[in-house]
Amino acid sequence: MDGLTPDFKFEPKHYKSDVNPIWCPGCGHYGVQAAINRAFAELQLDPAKVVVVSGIGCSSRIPAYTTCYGFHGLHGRALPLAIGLKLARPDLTVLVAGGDGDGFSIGGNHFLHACRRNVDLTYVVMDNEVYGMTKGQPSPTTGPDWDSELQPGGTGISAFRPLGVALQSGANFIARGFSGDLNGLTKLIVQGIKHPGFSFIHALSPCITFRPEEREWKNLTHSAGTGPTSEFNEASRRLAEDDGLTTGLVYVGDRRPYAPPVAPLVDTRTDLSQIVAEFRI
Amino acid sequence: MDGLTPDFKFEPKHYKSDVNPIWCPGCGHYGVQAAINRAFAELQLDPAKVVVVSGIGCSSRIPAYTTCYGFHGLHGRALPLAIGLKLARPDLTVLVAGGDGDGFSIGGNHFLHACRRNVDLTYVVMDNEVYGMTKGQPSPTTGPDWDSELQPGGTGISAFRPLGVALQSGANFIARGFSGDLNGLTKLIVQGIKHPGFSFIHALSPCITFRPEEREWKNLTHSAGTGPTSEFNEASRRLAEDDGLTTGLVYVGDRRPYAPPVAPLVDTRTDLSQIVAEFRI
Amino acid sequence: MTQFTSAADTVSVAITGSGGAGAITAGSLLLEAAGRAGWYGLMTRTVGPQIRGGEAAALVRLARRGVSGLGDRFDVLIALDWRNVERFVAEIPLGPQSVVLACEDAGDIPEKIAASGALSLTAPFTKLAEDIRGARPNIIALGTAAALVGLPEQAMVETVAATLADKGVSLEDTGQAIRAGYDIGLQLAAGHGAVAALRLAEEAGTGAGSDRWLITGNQAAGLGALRGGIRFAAMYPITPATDMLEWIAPRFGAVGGVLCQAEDEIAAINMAIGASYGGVPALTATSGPGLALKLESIGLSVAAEVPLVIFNVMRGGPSTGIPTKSEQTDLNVALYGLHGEAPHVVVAPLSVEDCIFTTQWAVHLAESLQTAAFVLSDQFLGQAKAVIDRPAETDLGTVRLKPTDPQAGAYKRYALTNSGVSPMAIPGMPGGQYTADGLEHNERGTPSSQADDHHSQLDKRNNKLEGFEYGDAWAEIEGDADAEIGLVTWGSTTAPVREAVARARAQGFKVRLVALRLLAPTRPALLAEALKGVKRLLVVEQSHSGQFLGYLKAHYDLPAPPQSLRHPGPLAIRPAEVCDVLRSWS
Amino acid sequence: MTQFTSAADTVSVAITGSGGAGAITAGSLLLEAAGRAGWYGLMTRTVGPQIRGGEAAALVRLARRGVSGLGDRFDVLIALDWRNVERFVAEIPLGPQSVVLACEDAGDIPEKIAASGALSLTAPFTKLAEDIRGARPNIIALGTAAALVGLPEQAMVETVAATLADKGVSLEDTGQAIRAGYDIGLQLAAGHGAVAALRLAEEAGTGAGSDRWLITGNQAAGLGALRGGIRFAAMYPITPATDMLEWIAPRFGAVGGVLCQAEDEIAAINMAIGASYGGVPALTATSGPGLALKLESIGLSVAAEVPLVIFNVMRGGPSTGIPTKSEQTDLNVALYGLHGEAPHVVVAPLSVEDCIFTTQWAVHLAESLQTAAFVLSDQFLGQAKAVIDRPAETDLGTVRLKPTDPQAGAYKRYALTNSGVSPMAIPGMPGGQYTADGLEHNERGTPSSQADDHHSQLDKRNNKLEGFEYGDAWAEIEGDADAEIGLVTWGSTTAPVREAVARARAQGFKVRLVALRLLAPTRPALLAEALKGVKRLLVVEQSHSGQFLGYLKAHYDLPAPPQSLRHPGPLAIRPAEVCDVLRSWS
Ligand SMILES: Cc1ncc(C[n+]2csc(CCOP(=O)(O)OP(=O)(O)O)c2C)c(N)n1
Ligand SMILES: Cc1ncc(C[n+]2csc(CCOP(=O)(O)OP(=O)(O)O)c2C)c(N)n1
Ligand code: SF4
Ligand code: SF4
Ligand SMILES: [Mg+2]
Ligand SMILES: [Mg+2]
Repeated sequence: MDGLTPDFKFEPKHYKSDVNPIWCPGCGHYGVQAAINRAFAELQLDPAKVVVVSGIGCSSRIPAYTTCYGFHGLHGRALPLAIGLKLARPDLTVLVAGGDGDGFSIGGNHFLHACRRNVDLTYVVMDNEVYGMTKGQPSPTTGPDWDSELQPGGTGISAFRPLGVALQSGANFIARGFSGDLNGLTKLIVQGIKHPGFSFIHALSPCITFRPEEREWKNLTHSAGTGPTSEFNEASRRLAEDDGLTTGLVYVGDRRPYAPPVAPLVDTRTDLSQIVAEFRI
Repeated sequence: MDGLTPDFKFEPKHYKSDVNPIWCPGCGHYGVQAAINRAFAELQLDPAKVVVVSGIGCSSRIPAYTTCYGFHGLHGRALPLAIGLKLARPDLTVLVAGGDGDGFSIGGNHFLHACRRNVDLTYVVMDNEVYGMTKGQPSPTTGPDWDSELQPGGTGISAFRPLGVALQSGANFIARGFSGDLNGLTKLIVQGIKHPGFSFIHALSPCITFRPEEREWKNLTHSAGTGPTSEFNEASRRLAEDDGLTTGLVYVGDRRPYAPPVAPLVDTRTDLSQIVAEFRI
Repeated sequence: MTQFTSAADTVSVAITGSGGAGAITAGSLLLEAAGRAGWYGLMTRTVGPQIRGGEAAALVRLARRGVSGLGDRFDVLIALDWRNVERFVAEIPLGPQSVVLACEDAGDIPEKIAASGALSLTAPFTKLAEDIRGARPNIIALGTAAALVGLPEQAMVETVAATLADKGVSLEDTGQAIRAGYDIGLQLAAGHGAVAALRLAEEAGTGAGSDRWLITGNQAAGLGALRGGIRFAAMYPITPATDMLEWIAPRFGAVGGVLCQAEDEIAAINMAIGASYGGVPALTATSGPGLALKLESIGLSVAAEVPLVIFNVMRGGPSTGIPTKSEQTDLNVALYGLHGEAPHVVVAPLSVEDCIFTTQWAVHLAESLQTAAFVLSDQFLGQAKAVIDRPAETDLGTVRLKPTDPQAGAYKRYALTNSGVSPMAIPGMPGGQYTADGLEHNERGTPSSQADDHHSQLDKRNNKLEGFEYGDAWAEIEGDADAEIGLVTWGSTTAPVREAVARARAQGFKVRLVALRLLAPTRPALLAEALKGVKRLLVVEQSHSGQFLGYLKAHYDLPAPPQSLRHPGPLAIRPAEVCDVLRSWS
Repeated sequence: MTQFTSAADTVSVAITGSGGAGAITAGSLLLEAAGRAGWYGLMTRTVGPQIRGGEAAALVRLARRGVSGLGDRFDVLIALDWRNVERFVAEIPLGPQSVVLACEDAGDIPEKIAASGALSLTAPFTKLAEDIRGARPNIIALGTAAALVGLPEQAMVETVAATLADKGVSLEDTGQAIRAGYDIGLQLAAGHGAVAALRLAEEAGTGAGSDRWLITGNQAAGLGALRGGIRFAAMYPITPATDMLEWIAPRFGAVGGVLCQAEDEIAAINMAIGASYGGVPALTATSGPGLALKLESIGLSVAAEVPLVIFNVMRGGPSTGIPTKSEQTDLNVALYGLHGEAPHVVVAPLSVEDCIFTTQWAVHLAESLQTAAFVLSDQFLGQAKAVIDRPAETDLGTVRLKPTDPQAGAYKRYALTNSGVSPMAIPGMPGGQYTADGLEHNERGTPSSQADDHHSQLDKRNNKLEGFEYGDAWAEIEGDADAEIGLVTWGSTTAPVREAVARARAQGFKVRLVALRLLAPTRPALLAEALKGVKRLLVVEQSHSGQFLGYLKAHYDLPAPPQSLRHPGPLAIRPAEVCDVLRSWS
């Protein structure tokens, strides 16, 4: 930001835009937004050098609610868009945010491969175990028995395990937070942004309209109590025993972040005469 | 099959069609095809009641090389097609076959969700760690350093772990075979077909044209020596230590296969008068 | 199909209010009561961006005859409050003859609304509600609306009571609330000529007591799908298509059938293709962005000749666009969106009611022709709720051609037949084994890149569609056989154009209307015949670029250079816009 | 661009052989030697279904002037063996003037080939190869081919020696092998008039010694992309597009740039959109099935106004179709395949060489107009290898409009400007923060479902394309200004049509040709001007249904009812087919 006094400090409010969220009063996503803003402030990130990328869903509306650059892309496609952006512009901080439907259903393949690719991004999935925006269909993290209009009597399919799949797919930073635990979630996001490579933060975020029972999460979530492990097997064991409501940082590995062979040049004309020489007969 | 004597027995050759494979001489996929034919014979399956479904790739050409019904669909989309078929026609035996690119790259999301959904299919992935048909690009299972025209110097991304991801995604039958080990692979396919629910068989199958070094697999693959476990954590531990060349059945769980709430009716006109009554004012 | 002869047969009522005010509830009850009283009608809604509890308006049109579109303007706007009404005020056109009736404490009338010149009145909805047990301002306002349009008080009370009964409100209290509102209405009518003029008719409509349905277009389409024989459906949720399958899902419980919510649109359509290959008629439903994702797979259904119905409910585009608003702009992608040469069927329903037949017909065409059939509905048709006469049941005699006793080795799945349709073996049939393939293939289905195989299979897939007998259903034609003015339209725009044609003819114009239900394959000879003698041609559509116009120019020999009347959504085409053009031509 | 005046300036040679016979190698060497000797030429290949080692044919056309298409027929077919030749014999038309020269031990000449009436001869390629160290039959045959067409022996020897040097074959041995073959050729020519007639010219072509390139269309496109400024590319492998990025990948090492092989097509295009949003010109490459998958995301690039180049190499369709063969049938999907109203740019290269300019231009248009630009190449152009004159370097002065000193809060990303192009802030620019969105939005980028925002943004996105100055590049126009016969074509079909026009004019016909390079937005006024005075119109394309014809009818006022000359791939349009129509018109 230009024209700021040298002792200017970013506060969370500096990351909050004047666009009114479309969210229902009480929606968990407000808490996630607050945590993101706090994390940015804690890291004193210049909003002009941060891009928040998302897909489509209630959760995915977040970019416009910040004062950072943003991209509200297509349903399920936030991760590859963010990867392209970060590879092209390694100087930017890129945070990806979205929902459980966006990230684990239509976006599942990109999630798998983003974990493998290990580009330096922070990915916050605001999981409410439902498709909020389309008015209440089951998502991959919805339990098998949850009754809905589209799947009366439930899907009959066991829920997707985001953290376990992330671990097996090569994610190197795996955590779970809760939108109602502002301090805890903020801390995880700060750590995630600092972590080099791909960081995955599973943020439980109740949909009070279509899953009102999720209000109970504030009583049910509980901290893991232990710090993260860097052992794959230990992380795997912990996740196998996880009840889905344990918060905290689970796993931090040390795989080095993906760096493309060559960084792109922006706004630079290059001499191609070397290259065209190969065509000469 | 009609008009067969009562003591007729299907032999592997009865499942082999008169269409000539397009495969290169020495391609591993011949071995997988032979194992599938043997498995069908061992189970005495009527070819008219078996459907082999595939995507696109050298490996995915298999359906037409059998005398069964077949669907050579779209690249990456064999699993959902097979799921729709099996849900509509639970009476058929449905085997899905394809490559590592088809199944783990473009088809990755369907793989995740097929493991979760647990429909009674057998899925054989013929993994040669390369895109054979498009002439030698890295696939998700290719190591990070493998040099190719499209990714000179390698992808720099660690390889995808199909078995670990399958386990975390809810697959209930997880095995690895090798196309050069006809007996072993046949046995796994037989077990997979018998297993109720989704069975995943990772079949190492060398591409001798673009990955000639994979000829060495015949010396490097080795049997696990132990039987399968039904413990999730134990399976997870075994897979973490796996060198990628261990063959055998790793995990068999007992989640019940997905059964849709209602089976479809084929060729039946139904009285809709009950239903239209609701519209009456 | 019944239709208007005069605008005086209808009255349009908009009820707006912000989150929780109950505008939508009031509108639904008004429509239902009108239906019970023997009228016809239609209701759509328009909402703000809030997921829940935001501002909303119920747009209700009541009529003495069947009605499938909006009128020129709203005769009355009842505002429970004014909050954020500017977000959709453009969708509620008012005029100097209109009446605006706001709740006393709603504050100043917004400028844009005042600018219409409508008579502006207020009423004490909130205050009255405070005095009556269980009453809410929207129910009082509903009573007023009933009085204004001339709906019998009793019909209104019964309808509301039936609905509120589950909520523990007594018939008596309901009656009191409605009556309070009704009285306001009567007083206002007595005091203002403009208000008195709103009254539709003393007696109930022509169809009183007969067999009426209250149905949305998406429900109607669901019914058409079931009638056609669809017993497998797969989808990924998307607005405004989800409710079509949300209607079907529990009904499969009654008639048999499997509904699968897939992990994404591509999975959904491939599931449907798999089921159909297995012999079960199958459908997938979606809207623009989801349709885009399904296109590769639709091409597979065409090339591998697997019957498939794609039910697409158009919304505002491009990209994510405007999910909750209507527009006719997926026409291009439905017609031309498949790579390579992939001839297929595209049909479009012409009214809420017609969603039944057109969807059933799509199943019939997909099954008969072993190809992909698109149904192009839109948000307006899909989510409008209409009072209709009980529709006829149509048996189209749908059958998929199957081989009898195929011989293994000799059976040719893609045999070159006269009709172009080849008998399709179904797994389980002995001797019928073949491999369905999206790669070009020979008659047996074996992949082939030879020029002659490609050419003959291209011919086959095209000829089977060209040679089929589509009967009269290809279009709805009405008006004067000797007219020199012709109008061509399609889809939900048919209703306002129809209404304009009726008005023009009532004024002595000779006019002919062709509303295309079958968009692909094209039927140029039939359209030429239908437009014989026409010297001036108007093409009407709800699009920005004129997609329908381009399509007509590309594939038909039009009898005159077409003039285009169009604009994008979310504003509907109004009958008066069409009439204005016709008038300018005289 | 140079062009033919007479068919006698060229000679076409096909060399076929099954796996390992080296037909393709021989063809490549023949082309390269011809280029070194100062001729021009072109080579394509046709292969059987086998992944590796199946039957293949090299289709070589040599010429004294630049050439970008195939001729009417092959003058000589050299068969190293006959195995499975029927799989593509339709792609090697022969006539009574043709010469078929088979290896002695290849067996009987296949019936379909004999039926052409060509002079059938044999030669002892295998036997001679046995006697010369390091020699293989294909190299002997290559020597013969050189002799038949009149290529200097020395040029042939040098070219082969340069290639075989790495394989340890000496210049002397190579010379012996070529010479052995050459002698056969000379003997045959001495003995048969038809053979002697194959000789192109004693002296080398007109451009001898000048600066020549040997390049494929996909390489040329890669170069055009680099010249345009593309520094990010993402793709998922697909035939026949992969080699475009396989060429770029290592070159990014030299000029800077990132190439990402994505997990699927949708990921690839979204990566490119992300990179471009970040300010780096970006491209994705694909073919039909992959293009289908990218359509939703292309719509995002249009709606969010993020520059993007989609390089699509057309192959046989529909569905998986015929991956290795050419066809012009992704035109519809490129023009109309986006849901909603999504105006965008579509350009098509007109020759192998033109892949350079047209791709560079596409980058220029995408960046200047902040939209999606498709390049429609095809398998023929992409994989044909041609000898061309060193092409000029064109600086198009490409810049993306950016804001200077945007003010936070006041900056409007989607401002309604006169040109329709709005200054685009790039992340990192202070004060330029905005959210790019595929939802309909207002000028600031905030989602809006209001009718006026929708309408004004639709206008903006359309107007910026309509109002842009495309210059002369929109089409290549040639022929007689006063011609009454007009031809319109596009893409790779331009070469045979051009050749037909030249022949027709040489015979005194007055003919005008317009080959469209810019397909969208449409330029109806320019085409009308270019076709002024035309009374008969021929539209030529390689498609089954006439996609290009429908497009012309939909969007242009044609001066005469168009007649269509078309057929599907894989058979190329031949100049003679066009000449036949023109002759029938006289
Ligand atoms: C391609 C595509 N398919 C479907 C949709 C419809 N859609 C919009 S949001 C959404 C689900 C959102 O769920 P989630 O990501 O969990 O976010 P939430 O609303 O619950 O926060 C869907 C299916 C779409 N916009 N695009
Ligand atoms: C949508 C789409 N994208 C890309 C392709 C091109 N393609 C064909 S096969 C293939 C990869 C095959 O690799 P794999 O599945 O590993 O099979 P293999 O050939 O190695 O047996 C690709 C990318 C395609 N046909 N369709
Ligand atoms: S519907 Fe659910 S997720 Fe969406 S805004 Fe409302 S509470 Fe939040
Ligand atoms: S390219 Fe590789 S995978 Fe394909 S057929 Fe040849 S050996 Fe097999
Ligand atoms: Mg959600
Ligand atoms: Mg492979």
